[in-house]
Amino acid sequence: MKKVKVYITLKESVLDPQGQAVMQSLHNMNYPDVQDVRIGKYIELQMEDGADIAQKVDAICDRLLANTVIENYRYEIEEEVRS
Amino acid sequence: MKKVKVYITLKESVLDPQGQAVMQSLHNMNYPDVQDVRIGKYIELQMEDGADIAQKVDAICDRLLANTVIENYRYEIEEEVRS
Amino acid sequence: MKTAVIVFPGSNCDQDMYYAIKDGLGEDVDYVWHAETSLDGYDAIMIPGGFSYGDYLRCGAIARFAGIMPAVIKAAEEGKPVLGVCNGFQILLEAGLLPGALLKNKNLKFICETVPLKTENNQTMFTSLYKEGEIIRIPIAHGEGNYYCDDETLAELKANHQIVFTYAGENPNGSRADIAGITNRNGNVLGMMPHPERAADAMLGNKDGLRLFQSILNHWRDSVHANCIS
Amino acid sequence: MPTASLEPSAETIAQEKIYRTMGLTEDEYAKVCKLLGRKPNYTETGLFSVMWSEHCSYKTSKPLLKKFPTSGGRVLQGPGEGAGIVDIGDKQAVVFKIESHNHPSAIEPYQGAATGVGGIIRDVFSMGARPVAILDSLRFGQLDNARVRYIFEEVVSGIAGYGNCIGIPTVGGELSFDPCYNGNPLVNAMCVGIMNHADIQVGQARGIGNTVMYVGASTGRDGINGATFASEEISDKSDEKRSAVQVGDPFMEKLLVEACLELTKHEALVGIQDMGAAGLVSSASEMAAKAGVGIHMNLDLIPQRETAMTPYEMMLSESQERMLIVIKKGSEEEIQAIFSRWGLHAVAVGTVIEEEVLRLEHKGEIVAEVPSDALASAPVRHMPSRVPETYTLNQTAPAWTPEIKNYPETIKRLLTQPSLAAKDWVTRQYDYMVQTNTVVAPGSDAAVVRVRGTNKGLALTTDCNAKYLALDPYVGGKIAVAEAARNIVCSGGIPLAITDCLNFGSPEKPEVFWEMEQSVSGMAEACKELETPVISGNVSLYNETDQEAIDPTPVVGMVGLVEDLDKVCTVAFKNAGDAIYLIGE
Ligand SMILES: Nc1ncnc2c1ncn2[C@@H]1O[C@H](COP(=O)(O)OP(=O)(O)O)[C@@H](O)[C@H]1O
Repeated sequence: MKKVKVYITLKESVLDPQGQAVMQSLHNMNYPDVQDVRIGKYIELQMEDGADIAQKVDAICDRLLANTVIENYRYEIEEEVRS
Repeated sequence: MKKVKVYITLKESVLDPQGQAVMQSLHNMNYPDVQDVRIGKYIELQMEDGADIAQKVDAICDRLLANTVIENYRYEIEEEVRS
Repeated sequence: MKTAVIVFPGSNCDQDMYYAIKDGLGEDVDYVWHAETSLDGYDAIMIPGGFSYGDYLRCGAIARFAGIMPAVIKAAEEGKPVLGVCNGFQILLEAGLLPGALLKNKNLKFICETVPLKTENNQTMFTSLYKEGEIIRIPIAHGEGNYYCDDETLAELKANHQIVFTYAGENPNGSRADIAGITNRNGNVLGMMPHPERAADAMLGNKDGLRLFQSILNHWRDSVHANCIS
Repeated sequence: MPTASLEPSAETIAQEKIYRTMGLTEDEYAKVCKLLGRKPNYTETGLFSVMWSEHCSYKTSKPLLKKFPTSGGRVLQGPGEGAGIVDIGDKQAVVFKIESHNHPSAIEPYQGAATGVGGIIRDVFSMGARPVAILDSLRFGQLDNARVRYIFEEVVSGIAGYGNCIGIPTVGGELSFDPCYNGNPLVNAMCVGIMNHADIQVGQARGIGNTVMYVGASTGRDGINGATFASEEISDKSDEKRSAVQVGDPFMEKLLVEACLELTKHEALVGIQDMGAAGLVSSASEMAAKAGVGIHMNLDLIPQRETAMTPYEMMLSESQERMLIVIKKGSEEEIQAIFSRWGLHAVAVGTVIEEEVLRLEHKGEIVAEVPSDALASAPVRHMPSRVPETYTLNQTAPAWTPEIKNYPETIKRLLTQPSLAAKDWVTRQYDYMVQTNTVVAPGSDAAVVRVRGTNKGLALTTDCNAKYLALDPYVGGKIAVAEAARNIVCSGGIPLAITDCLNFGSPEKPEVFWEMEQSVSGMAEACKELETPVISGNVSLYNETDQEAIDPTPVVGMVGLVEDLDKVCTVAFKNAGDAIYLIGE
């Protein structure tokens, strides 16, 4: 079993209204040192292992998890540690 | 300048309807090897450096970024590489 | 004219669309379940609003993989009118039938209100009964209606007159170039955030949206007529 | 027995008085022992403690609720089922109920409010009705407090998030602000549905041998707080990593609505009930008790979201979007087919039995067995009441007339009060138009929704001015009902009936209990006078911050019938030159 960590971020050219709102709140809360905020998604998948896992994850991200018109993704595949 | 990467995840045992819907859809799309999906947030902050930066990030996460009633967070502070 | 209203799990404006066509327009209409695979026999395809699959992950992202979608794409390629409203617009974008994407409203809140729209292009099968530049009032109800596309796409949309409706008052959601609705290049696929089906009944005090459906009907009648003659 | 062994034995529960930490008093525990003829084990103690809680049993408010008129010419179903039902002619009926989610909203405002909406919707469609409208009644503290602002914003988003997604218009409600709600917001939600008389369902488990099925979301440890003596797997993890907050899934509920409405047309359906506050215990025991039968349930078959759940946890879980149904034996596959079309599972988990007991089986053993009606017969508590000093003082205080020097200035100042100001900031977030039946949108006296296919409509309102009740709960109670009736009448409707949500402080305080008595008496009198019986309702007690009770806030939800939609009225002045009349005193 593998744990796949997928990070989805908005492309740089795309405005991030949520990030802007968070930054504004942080300034109001007296954290002027925060100069930029970008909000994305963090998705964890538990997947059965296999030779073609990376290929599968790529396809899953391209087809479903990210909208590549506005988003980029990257991922890490880790050995699952059962707790 | 530092880049702070914040990962926000739902606490264990909190229902994740989004993750469930995505998993169902991956099964329908013929990815039966995906056994669990949990959806969280990934937030990038650009912050001015300072001695107390970790403390500030903790406070920002606790007060604004995470809803600690149902979410956990962790973060990494990295040197910002200007591109 | 026979119309299909596609029903996805989580669609919730499917009935509104159905009644706008059945009662407002007085035409034949069926609900078509997302798992069906054919739309043969239908003259117009409606993808209604709502929260398909809860709008989880991204609006419209999961619906795009439904069994019916290849048939929707086929209908679009055949030149049949395909209308996506609100969530339906989001699905058409995710499916690649229309360019661009929708982001969260700039105020990050859901907005439900009736807004003025400007008819930018009345030379389409959806808008022929509106006047060029006419201001109509149509309800919006969405949390992610902030239309985004890159500069190149915007230039193309403009050059091809694909921008059909724009917000005429204050831009409610931050959409690029005040865009409220666009068509594909061929002009037979329209995606729009505002809900014309909510403005098609005198009892509710607004019939501005009905002419959109009437335009589709007129277009269909003309094309049937043309086919008969040829 | 890896899990159950960690639970205290029946003997230990008795000796160490563990039942007290679980919420049973000495008297109540003694009564449980008497009903069972033995000491209850851990699971059984849990079943009683939750079913005999104020929330499920109304043990302190029951004597008061008897004062309400509950029947009348048009009432088809009074209090007691998921929601009340009133005839609206043409073999159709309106179904409605209001419910509070105050305490969950104080802890996690978005999910608390969202799951409150989800719960009240289930109460309505479990009767066989299609939900057509949601209303809310909201009270918050002062907006200059950051926590209050956060709670306010999140509660509104939570209601919007759930109602908009499921596609039921939120057409009205009320909103006010007062320091007495600073630590204890009130979040009441009302749902209204329309149905045909022929489709009326009841939550009963009739027919020995019939099958009990579980439908909807799987069961997690939602709402199970504190030590549950669960398996070690859980106990060795720090609390910080876990949360028992219930999260709503409006998408799941949308599917449930559609599937259950299809089900209510099926002749194999015997009974249906939502798994409300006490989840499986309350639905199973109530369905059995009402039909005078028993239920044997195999807990191994309950769909579970988490591993190693104990019987106690499964029975008490507050996971959302679940229903329990009873169907004719042999029709399981047909029923499963209805649900699977909507992507849902229907799982046979038990059988209706003759013996009047709720019998729970887990891993081959009977882990609990209690008489079906025992859980529903909490001992009634008669609380002492005392007239508050402030009331007596108020009664003798000289009448006071405000002196206004500058009218425009005073009006402007009044209009900037959040409680009086326009509520668009809130209503704009609610989809009040979906279903395209909203004839009168938020912003008028009552909302009006059309009954599709007729020229009739329903006028809907929620009202309560707690300030009047704080001064005189009896008169204030009458005013709340009368205000609702005026809102209905001004919109063109005939008042039909009400639902009520009694929000009060701790009934253990004699002064608070007195307020409850007085309010209910006043409301009951107004209901009799206006011929608007009470057909459903909800009680929320212990609404306090730092021991300080909220103002008495018994919210009235009223439904009226508009017989001719062409005669609907709205508040706005229509034409210049029209005459203005003042009617009444
Ligand atoms: N929390 C709310 N949710 C939905 N509608 C609301 C809410 N609060 C107020 N409204 C709507 O706003 C309108 C005015 O409300 P309010 O100022 O309380 O007037 P009223 O004195 O008639 O109760 C009503 O139509 C009401 O339905």
